[in-house]
Amino acid sequence: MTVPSIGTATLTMPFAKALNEGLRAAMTDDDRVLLMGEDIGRLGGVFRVTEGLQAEFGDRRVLDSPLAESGIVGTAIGLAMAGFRSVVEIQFDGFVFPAFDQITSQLAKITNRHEGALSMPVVIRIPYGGHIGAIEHHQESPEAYFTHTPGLRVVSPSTPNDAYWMIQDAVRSSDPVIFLEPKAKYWMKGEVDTAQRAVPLHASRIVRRGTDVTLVGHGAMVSMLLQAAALAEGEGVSCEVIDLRSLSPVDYGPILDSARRTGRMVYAQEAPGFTSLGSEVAATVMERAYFALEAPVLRVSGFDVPFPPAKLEGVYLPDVDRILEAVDRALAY
Amino acid sequence: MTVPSIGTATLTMPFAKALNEGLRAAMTDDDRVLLMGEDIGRLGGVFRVTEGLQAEFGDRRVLDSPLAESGIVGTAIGLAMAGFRSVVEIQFDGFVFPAFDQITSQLAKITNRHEGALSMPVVIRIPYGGHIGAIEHHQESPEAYFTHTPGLRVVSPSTPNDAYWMIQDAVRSSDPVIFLEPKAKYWMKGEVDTAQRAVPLHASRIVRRGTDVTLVGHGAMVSMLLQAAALAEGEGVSCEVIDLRSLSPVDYGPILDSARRTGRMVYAQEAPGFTSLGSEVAATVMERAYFALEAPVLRVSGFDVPFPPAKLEGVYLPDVDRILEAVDRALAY
Amino acid sequence: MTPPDDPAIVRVLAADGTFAPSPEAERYLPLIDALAVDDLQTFYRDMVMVRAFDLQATHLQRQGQLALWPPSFGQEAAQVGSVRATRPQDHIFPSYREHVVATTRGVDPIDIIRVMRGLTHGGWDPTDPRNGNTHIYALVLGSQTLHATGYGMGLVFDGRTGTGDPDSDAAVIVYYGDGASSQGDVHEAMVFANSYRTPQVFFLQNNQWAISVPVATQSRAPLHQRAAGYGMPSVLVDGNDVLASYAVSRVALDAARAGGGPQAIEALTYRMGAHTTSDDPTKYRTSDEEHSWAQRDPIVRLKTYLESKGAASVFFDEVDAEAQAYADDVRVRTNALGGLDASDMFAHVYSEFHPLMAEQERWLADYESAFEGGAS
Amino acid sequence: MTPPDDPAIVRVLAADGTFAPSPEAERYLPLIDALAVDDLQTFYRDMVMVRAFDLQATHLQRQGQLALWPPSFGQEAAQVGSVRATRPQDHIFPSYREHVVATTRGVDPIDIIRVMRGLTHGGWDPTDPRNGNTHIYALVLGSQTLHATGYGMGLVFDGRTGTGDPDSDAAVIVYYGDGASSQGDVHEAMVFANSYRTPQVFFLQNNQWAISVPVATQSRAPLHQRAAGYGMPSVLVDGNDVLASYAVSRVALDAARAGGGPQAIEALTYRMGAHTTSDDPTKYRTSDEEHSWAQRDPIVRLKTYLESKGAASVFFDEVDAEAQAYADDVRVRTNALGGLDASDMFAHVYSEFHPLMAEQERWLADYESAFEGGAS
Ligand SMILES: Cc1ncc(C[n+]2csc(CCOP(=O)(O)OP(=O)(O)O)c2C)c(N)n1
Ligand SMILES: Cc1ncc(C[n+]2csc(CCOP(=O)(O)OP(=O)(O)O)c2C)c(N)n1
Ligand SMILES: [Mg+2]
Ligand SMILES: [Mg+2]
Repeated sequence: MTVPSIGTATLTMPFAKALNEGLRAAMTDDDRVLLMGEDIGRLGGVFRVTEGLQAEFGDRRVLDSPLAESGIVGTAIGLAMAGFRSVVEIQFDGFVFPAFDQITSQLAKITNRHEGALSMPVVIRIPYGGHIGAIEHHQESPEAYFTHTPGLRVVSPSTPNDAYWMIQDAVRSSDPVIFLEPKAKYWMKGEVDTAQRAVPLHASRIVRRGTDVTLVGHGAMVSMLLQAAALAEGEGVSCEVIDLRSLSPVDYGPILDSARRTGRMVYAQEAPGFTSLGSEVAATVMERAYFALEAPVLRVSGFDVPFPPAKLEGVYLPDVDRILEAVDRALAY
Repeated sequence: MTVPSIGTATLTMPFAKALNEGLRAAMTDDDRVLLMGEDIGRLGGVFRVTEGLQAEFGDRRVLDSPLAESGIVGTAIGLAMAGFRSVVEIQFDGFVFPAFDQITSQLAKITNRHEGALSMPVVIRIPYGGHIGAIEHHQESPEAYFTHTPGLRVVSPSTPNDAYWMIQDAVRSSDPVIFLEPKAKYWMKGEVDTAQRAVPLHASRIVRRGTDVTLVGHGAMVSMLLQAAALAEGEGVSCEVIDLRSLSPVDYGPILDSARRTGRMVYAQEAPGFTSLGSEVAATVMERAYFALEAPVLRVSGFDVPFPPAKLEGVYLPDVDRILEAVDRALAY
Repeated sequence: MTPPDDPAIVRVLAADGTFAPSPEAERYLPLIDALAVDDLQTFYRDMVMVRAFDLQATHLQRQGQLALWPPSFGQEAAQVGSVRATRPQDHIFPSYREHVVATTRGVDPIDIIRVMRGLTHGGWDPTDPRNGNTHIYALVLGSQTLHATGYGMGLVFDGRTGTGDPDSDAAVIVYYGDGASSQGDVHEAMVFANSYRTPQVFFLQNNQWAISVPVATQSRAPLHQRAAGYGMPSVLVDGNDVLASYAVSRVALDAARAGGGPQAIEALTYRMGAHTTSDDPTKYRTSDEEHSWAQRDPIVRLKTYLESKGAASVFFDEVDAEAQAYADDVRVRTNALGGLDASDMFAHVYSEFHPLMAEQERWLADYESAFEGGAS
Repeated sequence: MTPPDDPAIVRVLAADGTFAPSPEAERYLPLIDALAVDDLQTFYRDMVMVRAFDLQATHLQRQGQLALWPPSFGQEAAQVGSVRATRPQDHIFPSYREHVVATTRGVDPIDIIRVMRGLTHGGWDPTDPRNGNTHIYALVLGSQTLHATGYGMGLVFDGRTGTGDPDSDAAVIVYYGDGASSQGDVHEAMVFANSYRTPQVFFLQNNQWAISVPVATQSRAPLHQRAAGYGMPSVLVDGNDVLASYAVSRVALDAARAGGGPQAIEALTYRMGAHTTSDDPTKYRTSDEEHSWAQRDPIVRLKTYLESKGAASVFFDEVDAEAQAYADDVRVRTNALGGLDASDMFAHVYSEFHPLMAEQERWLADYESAFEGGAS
């Protein structure tokens, strides 16, 4: 897609601020957009992603909801039926589960249940993942629960620029979008081009070109993969790095293309590995790029245990070394 | 494991009755075992699995719970803390989601959270799957949500004999067990050897020997795979069929062994394919049996859509033809 | 104490059809007085028509035409009274047994049949004006209460309620059962409704049973008492008295639409039939109980009252004939229902393009055509 | 009307420490009279000790020793009063701010520290008698209310309650907040508790805030009124009055253990500190409000009362010194805490053998030792 350049407006800002600006833009564009959640109004959210928005748009558009996740998602559905587009904040990943029925049996299926007569433009923002040394329930990576659920779209930005644009695209989508925000990245600064849209919401992005091994991941894993690639280069191994961006649907085209070129792939995620998105991507790539692969797709992930106490998260979470170990193994085939 | 034969007591009974007898045996063996759920007492459950048990054991051991799934699982957890072993019935697969937080964030994690000081012997029985022409929410195959959750064990019997023994083993387990009952099989009769335990709870079982392709599945899929194998035989293709039985952990030994022998595998399930247990088994088998495979592991599954209205379930659900189509594809590599 | 004898109950017609307002009914009498004979006859016709349809659907299920049928038998007065109290601009969120509610608002009964036949999960389009803002059935108990509350929040935010004009101010009514009342979602719906003061009526049909479980398992206290804990007015009504059901619903809906915040109604009624066609109530309840409730049949009650007011037998005959024709028509149309196209499965999972849908639909089409072509 | 001025409140000591029982407190006075000076001093000591510990923990967090600290500052009276009303055989289900409750029942404060330092998710073993049947903290709001109810069901089924002997009959007390009260699980816990008549006290600490959200968002009606809807007695108490908190809790616990079914208490109190060390309350509440509540400090109140009863200043000095030593000891022990072994991650996920645990633990050990060996 080539868009005539309309002049750039590139600003440097932290990831959380980019989300904030993206939400502000979405709310300005469309006055049917509402924000809902716990502590998102006066406080601006525990991560300050919605800071200032209640002051700007009023408490009818930025709602400090009662403390009940099923209630928040369930009323967001009713609001969608009344023509609103709600952006729900779940305070932390581990608190999405009380809303699970409303998400999987309702939100995800309502458009289908109505044979298309109703759309469900609800975005569920979930700060997710580890790396912040938090107590239990504050570091989960629940993407697999949602990617397994037909009717949901699931995305995760890894840079401020993507944060800024993807949240707007998610709000514009007529379908429910689970929007996973890597909380490890909230404070990371980066350039945001506010004039020109990045790639489409459901496109993956090659963030580094390489020829020997393809590394795939999303969210906070992307910078980890880039670090690993940089180190591998020092040892003469050329890694291609792909940021999934969209976890459901997965934009398989570029991934398969890359796998066919490099013949090797390592998939990295924070979530436990068993029955995970990594399983899906690995299985599909091995099936579809079967003849082109020189090695099985290797997966690096959280262990199949509950996320451990913070003092062990460094061991639990895949890091550069574990990624490189997998790269070595892939190369050894 | 060779156990000296202590005389057989083989009875023919339907699957639902075998579960009923298994529950009766478990309750007789251990008076800390309780049954909880909606309509399981006086009515004996909508599938009559608990028929007669309240009359026999009293309403303090077979509880007609208030109508609230989170409440049922949450109180079962409290009862486990008080030394009881609860067997919870969720009336239909689609109604397990209101209990999702209590299952994933509580039940699954409590033993770990207590560093082993408390065990959580709670069984959650879920009649699951299609083939009965039901209305919405009555035909889901939610296994992936549970197999992705560390701390849970997930099993599914496919025969009356397994139903009889596996429910008893699940009740005996000190860990939470999600017990998926293929409702299509409730009325299927089969032999139950009440004298001698079948294979262990977490073992898979080769139900048919073959040399060309390995077919893997669980629950109602197993008889479908056997039918497919029988038809394939007519065309000169020898299929090995494995009943997973345990979905988490997966007993990979025999599966990998079979894959290495046949070089080809088809995995069949009713659940949507994306990020599913089939993805996991396919990815792991392709990784571990990499050099032995002649073709990628192919997956046959429900489509990635909400389970359709009953009149389309015949198209949605994998059937013998779709399994055979995959077998043909696998052989064509 | 049998619940209908609760002194706090609003009842206008006694079980034997005599006009005998309970003390709590006094304040509603002006509304009853304002009803013309025509209105009463409409209530009667509604109930009889839908009972005939309901019976027909039960037969159709027995004949294998439907997967399942949940009868509304016995609950006609609670449903007709409340739905006739709504105004055209109101939104209706049923559970799954509200056949009377849905059809009275304009839903074609064949659309309910299509759900229970396994042809659709939804059945009708709530945005189509012909369906009178009736939302589709909710099968996950209690889930709809939150949708109704969210809808009510939308009405508040849009200023479509509470302006003081009952002809344009909208309200929402949500139906749920005694069993569903135990669900966390119902509580959360009440929390949100009271927090945002939605123009909403929580209409609980306490039909004494949740499948085989008696209401006493869900609550030892009368369920309408829950409302006070949220700061919400509530009323207990004899749900087998269509006049009382109408009056309390009218008052509650108009209070809600006028900005009075959410309101709760508990209608005491009885599921005279089985839970669904899969159920066998003899397993868990006595025929004594069933007989005692048969004495309170809502249709008989209104009929006796109408007779006492001088309604001619020709009216009843006409309604019976009309009901029979209505039910016959449903049977004919049910038998004529066609099947589904496999590609329907993929068409509406998402509103916007989704590659997996396109891919799987194509795969299935290719697979099926290869099949038809004989290749396997 | 400021909530503490609700006429229905049970209060024994006025905010200024004078003995001034509210009308609702009358029936509790015999229990207060029965308290010896020693008991009052124990209450006082409990509160001062834990406040010192709480402050210490806040400092430790600021020094980077803890990931997070949720202060109990201000809620000492509600917690001490209720927990001192329990009997040894009772089971305690805290939420996550009940430091006073936990330590008073015997939990070592370092175990709470270990949770907030990221060394454990649990902290202590509720089955170890030293912990006084105190269950571990619950971070998913409301989830613990169902566990408490289930435990209470177990007590009923085992006949460990309701025999008439208060020294052996057990009860359960579960703590939750005004924010948590909106959760569906809390409702379901009340439904089950009343259905099974568990010997259980629902102890709501209404500290006016759920992080930045005022209680008015959760409910326009006083929260204790919810109980009646389930058929459960409830009482509103001044949670900053340790005597009143003690008395209402004692009565409720003993009623529950005697077979009276579940009971509800709403204790009006105030979170005098931040929600947690990550929070900045100036963003959402006024210093006027904070000041007005500072006038109702529970420790000052009891101190004034004790002084009026003639307590010597040496007593207060001793308690202060003891508290300081207690807090110092926590600091010393915190600084001495060791790390974790990576294999701990796999040890308790399941109680029984699980192949994936064995495999992944082995993989990690091999990987780490290869690493140490220099290979990468
Ligand atoms: C969340 C959930 N759990 C269980 C069921 C299964 N189920 C369908 S109807 C029913 C009983 C409902 O009782 P009630 O709410 O009183 O409504 P009624 O059937 O009496 O109209 C049950 C348990 C369900 N539909 N949803
Ligand atoms: C289910 C759930 N949702 C959200 C949170 C995040 N959270 C932690 S404490 C809190 C506020 C709790 O308020 P309240 O129940 O009044 O207890 P308090 O903090 O005042 O003691 C929130 C929203 C959580 N822990 N659990
Ligand atoms: Mg009912
Ligand atoms: Mg609070």
